[in-house]
Amino acid sequence: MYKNWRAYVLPFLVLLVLFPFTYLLFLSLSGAWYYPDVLPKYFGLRNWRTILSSETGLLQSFLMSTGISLAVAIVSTLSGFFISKTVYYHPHKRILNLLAYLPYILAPVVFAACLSYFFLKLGLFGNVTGVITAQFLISFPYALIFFSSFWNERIKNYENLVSTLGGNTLDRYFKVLFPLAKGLLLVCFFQTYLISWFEYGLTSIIGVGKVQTITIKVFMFIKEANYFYGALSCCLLIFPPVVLLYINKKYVFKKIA
Amino acid sequence: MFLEVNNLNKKFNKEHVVEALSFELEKQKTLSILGKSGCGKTTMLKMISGLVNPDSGNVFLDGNEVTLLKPEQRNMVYLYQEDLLFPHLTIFENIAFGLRLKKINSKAIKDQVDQMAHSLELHNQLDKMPHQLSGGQRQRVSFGRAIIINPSVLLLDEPFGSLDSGTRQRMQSLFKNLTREYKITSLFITHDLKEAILMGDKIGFMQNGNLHVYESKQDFLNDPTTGVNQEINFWKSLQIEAGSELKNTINE
Amino acid sequence: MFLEVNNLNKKFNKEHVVEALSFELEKQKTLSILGKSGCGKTTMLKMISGLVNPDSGNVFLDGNEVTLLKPEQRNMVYLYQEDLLFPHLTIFENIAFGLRLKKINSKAIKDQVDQMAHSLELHNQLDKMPHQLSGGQRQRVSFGRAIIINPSVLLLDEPFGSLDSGTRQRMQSLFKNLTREYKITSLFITHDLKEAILMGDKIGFMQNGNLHVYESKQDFLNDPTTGVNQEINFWKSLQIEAGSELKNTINE
Amino acid sequence: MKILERPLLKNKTSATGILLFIVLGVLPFAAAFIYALLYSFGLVGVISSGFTTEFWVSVIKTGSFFKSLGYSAAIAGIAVFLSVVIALWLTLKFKSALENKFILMMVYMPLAIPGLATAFFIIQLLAKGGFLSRISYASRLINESNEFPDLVNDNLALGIILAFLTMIIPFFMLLFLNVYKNERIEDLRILAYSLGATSRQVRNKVVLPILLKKTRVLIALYFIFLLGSYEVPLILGQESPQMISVLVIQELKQYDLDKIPEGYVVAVMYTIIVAIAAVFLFLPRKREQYV
Amino acid sequence: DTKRTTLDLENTDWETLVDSTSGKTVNFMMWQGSPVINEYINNYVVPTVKERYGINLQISGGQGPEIVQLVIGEKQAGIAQGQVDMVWINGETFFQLRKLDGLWGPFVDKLPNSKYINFEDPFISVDFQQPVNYMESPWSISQFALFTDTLHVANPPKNLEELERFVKENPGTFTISNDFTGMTLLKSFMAELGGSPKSLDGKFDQEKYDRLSAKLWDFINRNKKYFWKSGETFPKEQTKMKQLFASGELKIAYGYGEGGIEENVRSGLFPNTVKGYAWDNGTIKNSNYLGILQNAPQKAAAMQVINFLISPEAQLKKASPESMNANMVLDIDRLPEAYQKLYAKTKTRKYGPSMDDLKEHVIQEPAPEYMIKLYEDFRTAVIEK
Ligand SMILES: Nc1ncnc2c1ncn2[C@@H]1O[C@H](COP(=O)(O)OP(=O)(O)OP(=O)(O)O)[C@@H](O)[C@H]1O
Ligand SMILES: Nc1ncnc2c1ncn2[C@@H]1O[C@H](COP(=O)(O)OP(=O)(O)OP(=O)(O)O)[C@@H](O)[C@H]1O
Ligand SMILES: NCCCCNCCCN
Ligand SMILES: [Mg+2]
Ligand SMILES: [Mg+2]
Repeated sequence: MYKNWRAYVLPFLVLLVLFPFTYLLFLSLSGAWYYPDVLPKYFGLRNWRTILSSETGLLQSFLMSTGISLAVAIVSTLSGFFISKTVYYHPHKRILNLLAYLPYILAPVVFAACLSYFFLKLGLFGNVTGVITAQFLISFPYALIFFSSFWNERIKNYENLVSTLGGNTLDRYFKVLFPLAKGLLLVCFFQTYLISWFEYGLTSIIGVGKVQTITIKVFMFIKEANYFYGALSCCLLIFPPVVLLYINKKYVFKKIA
Repeated sequence: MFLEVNNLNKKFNKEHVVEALSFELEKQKTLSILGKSGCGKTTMLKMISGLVNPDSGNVFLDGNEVTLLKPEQRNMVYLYQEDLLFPHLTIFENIAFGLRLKKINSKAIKDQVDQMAHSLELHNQLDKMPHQLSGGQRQRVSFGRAIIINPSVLLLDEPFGSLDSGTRQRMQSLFKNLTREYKITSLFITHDLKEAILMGDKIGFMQNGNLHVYESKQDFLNDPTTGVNQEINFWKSLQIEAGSELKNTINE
Repeated sequence: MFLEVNNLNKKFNKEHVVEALSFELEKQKTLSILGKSGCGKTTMLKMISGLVNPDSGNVFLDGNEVTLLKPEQRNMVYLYQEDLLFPHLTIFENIAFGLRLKKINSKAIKDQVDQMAHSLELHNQLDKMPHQLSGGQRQRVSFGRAIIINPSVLLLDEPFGSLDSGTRQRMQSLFKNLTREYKITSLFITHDLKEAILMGDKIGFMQNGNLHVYESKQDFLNDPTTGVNQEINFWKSLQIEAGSELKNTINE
Repeated sequence: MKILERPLLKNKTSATGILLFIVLGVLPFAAAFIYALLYSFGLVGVISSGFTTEFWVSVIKTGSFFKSLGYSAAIAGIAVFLSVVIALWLTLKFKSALENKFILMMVYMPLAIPGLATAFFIIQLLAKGGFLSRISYASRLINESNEFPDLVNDNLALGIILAFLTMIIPFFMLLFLNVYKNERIEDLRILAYSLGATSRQVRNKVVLPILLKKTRVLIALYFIFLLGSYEVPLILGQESPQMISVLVIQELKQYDLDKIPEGYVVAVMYTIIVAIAAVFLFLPRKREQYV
Repeated sequence: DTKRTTLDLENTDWETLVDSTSGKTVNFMMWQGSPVINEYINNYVVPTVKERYGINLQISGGQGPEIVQLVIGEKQAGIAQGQVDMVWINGETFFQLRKLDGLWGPFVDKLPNSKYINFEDPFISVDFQQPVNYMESPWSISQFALFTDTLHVANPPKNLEELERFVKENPGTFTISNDFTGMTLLKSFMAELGGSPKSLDGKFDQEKYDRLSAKLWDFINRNKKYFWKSGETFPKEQTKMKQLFASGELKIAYGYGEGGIEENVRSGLFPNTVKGYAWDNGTIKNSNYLGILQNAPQKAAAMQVINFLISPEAQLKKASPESMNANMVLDIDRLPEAYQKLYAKTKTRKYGPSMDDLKEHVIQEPAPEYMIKLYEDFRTAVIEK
């Protein structure tokens, strides 16, 4: 009985996870779906054709977004990892930890509104560098805190062990710390990648709508009335990370379970 | 003197764990160290190897002060009391770790590790991951990983605590041979009197954060506080209890 | 018989670690177990306590089969070979852990833990967190935490391996007293011959996945393979070597 | 830890690390905060006319800020609480299943859906004209769309909470899985069993405390993150009370330019209150050094 | 570089002005939420200005509030060379940008194609009761309208009385979006309560506002329990309202661009039984405009682009119901004959009303203060009540 119950829950949960993806894809292929019809009157590629022809430069946007997100994810994951080490081994880590939370207190959109003055002054407005910097500013604290739980006595012992066996700093990182933190590094990389990939409010302010990431390009449609286009936009946003995940699945999952 | 320790001090919060600790050790000698649990032995070794920073005092190696050097610059290996194996590496890679750091070629590493594994009686276990080993096996891996790199100073924190007496004896002679062959100077913490006597060229006894090194083994044997006499008495009484039958066995 | 083990078997991959292992133990007795490192002692204890499933065989406790019961249903406590302390609890709470489970009132718990801490010589360490203790201290916490709940069966895996001989002796007598007082039946794995002899009502020797329990201590002492004779010889030779001076000390 | 190992060396790396931390993590925030503060008192801004407290007075008088803060805190609190509970339950119940790559992939997948898309999807699914309503209609559970229950833009913020749950449960599951492994919880669990703990006690005294203590920082982080979230309540929320970011942005983007500083007043007040709360939440007491 | 880009419009003729615009990049900030608009811009305007004038037209996404934020930010930071050259705005933003002194001009009279525009027309030359004064160039003109699905609602309400009856009979199917669009509807309601389409004309009149708004809030509060979600909340944006209409929750909705339903029916969002209709007392008609920002780095090139956008060719293309479906802002009678013929041949709308259909029911955009007050009071007198 107990076993049976569990046997049903898991497939149900899997379906629950897959449902939104399927539904959004389905919706993006639909048209003329009026209440109370359970199925649409039109099903086909019309919406996709319309958007792909009106949105020229989608491919460039896609490549640029990928570049921006990779840069943000790599830089913030690595700097978060290294800097969190000094922060969480520091004698005053209680205060530092508190400070690390501050950037979260302002929501990214509000943060951007308050920061735009400085970005303008620094010439970081309306260009890719500025967008990467701004996105880094919100993903870096995330990464920093993300790794706080990693640093502890045992990790310190492992590190010391490498030193006493004659390993230098590089050895400590590459032979022990990175392998031990691999699972966390990957999750953090993925999360910061997504923070960047999905970032809209901040990017639109700092990028002035000129840095047309894929998110900037398609977010408008999600907010518009036409939910078929909205669903299509969701697909454009969601599926690249899913594919990324799928491609890396072997690599990502080996260390996490 | 090859290793000189001068007036080391360490407090944890208000607890004075190591206090005005000084001693010297000649090159290629082994100093066995005994002492009550919690008396500061591990802390002392960690300070000498650079893993814990002393509040005051100095450490000299071969005439050079090393007190503030990084652990990896001291050419000393500290062997942790708990078997701290790298959980992400196989037994082979754990033992090979220090050699890999030196960028020795793979073939040579394989040979050395295989040979070491034989001596450690671990040749069947090389492909396992650390959590698949028994306690004593893990301890031997840990020992092998440290000694395979022939450090000039080896600091051992109860390296054979989890071994049965047979294996322990074989490990002891392995240690003896290797230190002789590679001219290793070592500090050897143990709780086993016999081991202390067998391994050490000198014997030290740690108490209240302080280390007393006996002039000679004889001095140590003569000191009534060390527990040697109880030990001798125990085995003697056993011999008497066991009677003639046992005596015969022993004298065979 | 209180504890009966019948024909236990366990393989890891292709390695037959425990093979056709059977033995019996009377209530309130302690069985000391010796054996080479990696011979399967820990695996055996884990099977008896339910932490590892045997491939085949049975375990009976007080006449009832417990082979398939979950660990928590067996009323046996297994004391890990490595000191596994709860990292989120202070030393006090680590020792108190089992008592808290029983919903004993706080005052009573405090008294018991304080008393135990005294016996363990840890009364100054109660507020520390596990990583702040020395190896031997951690081991004692682990021991105290197990024995404070007076389990009907206690399975100890080298409980005193990291203790100096003095502390070890005091812990041994603490163990003796408590098992007597609370009528505890126990299996006691050790690598120390002396400890095996002192602690065990019976002595077992494990080899090739199999446990041989000697009929009497005498049988054990008479067995040339156990290493007892070497031990006696060592201390005897020491006595001879040390000469008359030492002899006097010993006979004092 | 009071112990500073190898001070000379540590101080150099440590100093660089801390400096970077201040420059990247603290300075931008401080700059943004001071800017907002000056703005709220009319000291900067294109239409500023010198120091005034009128915006502060006006915001405090209308009181919508406090309502909004309470409302946001309640929603974020409920969402985080439920997510932690559900994620813990799923992680512990399906621990062995989660070692399966496919199942693990299923945990990762929801992370690939941004908040806005989640909100969009939930509207499509749960609105009175949504998919479920259509199914209910087809199966004659309801006779017109209006009979379908109020699940989005509703009084109880059900839609918002649901969106939050789907967004953060998977994340928490991954987090718990990692900590479970890193902290040797499996061994400790067995140990507790052998000390006589029941399953329930093992869960409540060992597994949960360790998992939660190790992750409480991140849990608190997600609380703050939800507290300040924007897109989801923008789409799934109601007009009054609104979640705090929605309120701030509404004020900042409002038509009446003379009132824009009120948005900064709200932002500043919010920041101060949450910062004070954070001090109490995150400044761990000395004794709890196991973090 | 802090050099302010200025153009001496007075003393330069058009040819000299646009002589050096080739190779320049013009940044155009506009709302990008509609595929037909994007199609028109990306696949027609951008390539055409590139081909004809050598101008790189870069589109960046953003509408009113974003533009205002940008101007505020750049002003504060003293940025002389701004990020954006030209913007697409309506009265609301025009009002804000004028207040910020963010628009550059007057320039419209310099554009050769401005000769086709009838600046006598108050719906073109007056924006929010403010004279445009050539500070922004009209781009399209449109009127507000309501729409419904005629399949379900045969006789939609056309005045407040009928609306009251309608919501009681169809509870939950009508709402007011808490944005520019909703407030515009409220202005129409207020004009009706004032007795005529012209009742809100002229400068802002506080007394009039107080009197009419009291009536308005009374009407809404009296009936809001029959609104969507029992009037406990209102959609934040008009797009949200349209979604609700599309999914069948609402039976009546409304918007600029004569309701803006043509594209929605064509794309399959609305059924083809949806029709736009006029409100008895009239709805607001206004134009939307293209402006050049004060600190635009490429003012001359921006003028060139705007001149193209108001060319008969571009306007005609934009007017097609299959394209942007936006009314020409040009005066047909002033067009060259060829274009007049072409115009006569353009397809008519199938679903939305034409502006002609609505011309009996026209209200001019009232003074901006009405909007400010309505926003604030709708929140305090209705939403938070
Ligand atoms: N999980 C496992 N997977 C594979 N092999 C294992 C595993 N656990 C134990 N072994 C192997 O089983 C054998 C017996 O292990 P066990 O831990 O029982 O030894 P032991 O007698 O307790 O040794 P020691 O005295 O060193 O603790 C060893 O060779 C060990 O490598
Ligand atoms: N990080 C720490 N914080 C506080 N106290 C500590 C810390 N590390 C060690 N101690 C204390 O210092 C004392 C000495 O510890 P140390 O580990 O050096 O002992 P030891 O001689 O190695 O003991 P054992 O033989 O049991 O391993 C102990 O009382 C221990 O509790
Ligand atoms: N302020 C940044 C907070 C980041 C939180 N990440 C959530 C990701 C959910 N998919
Ligand atoms: Mg120690
Ligand atoms: Mg063992």
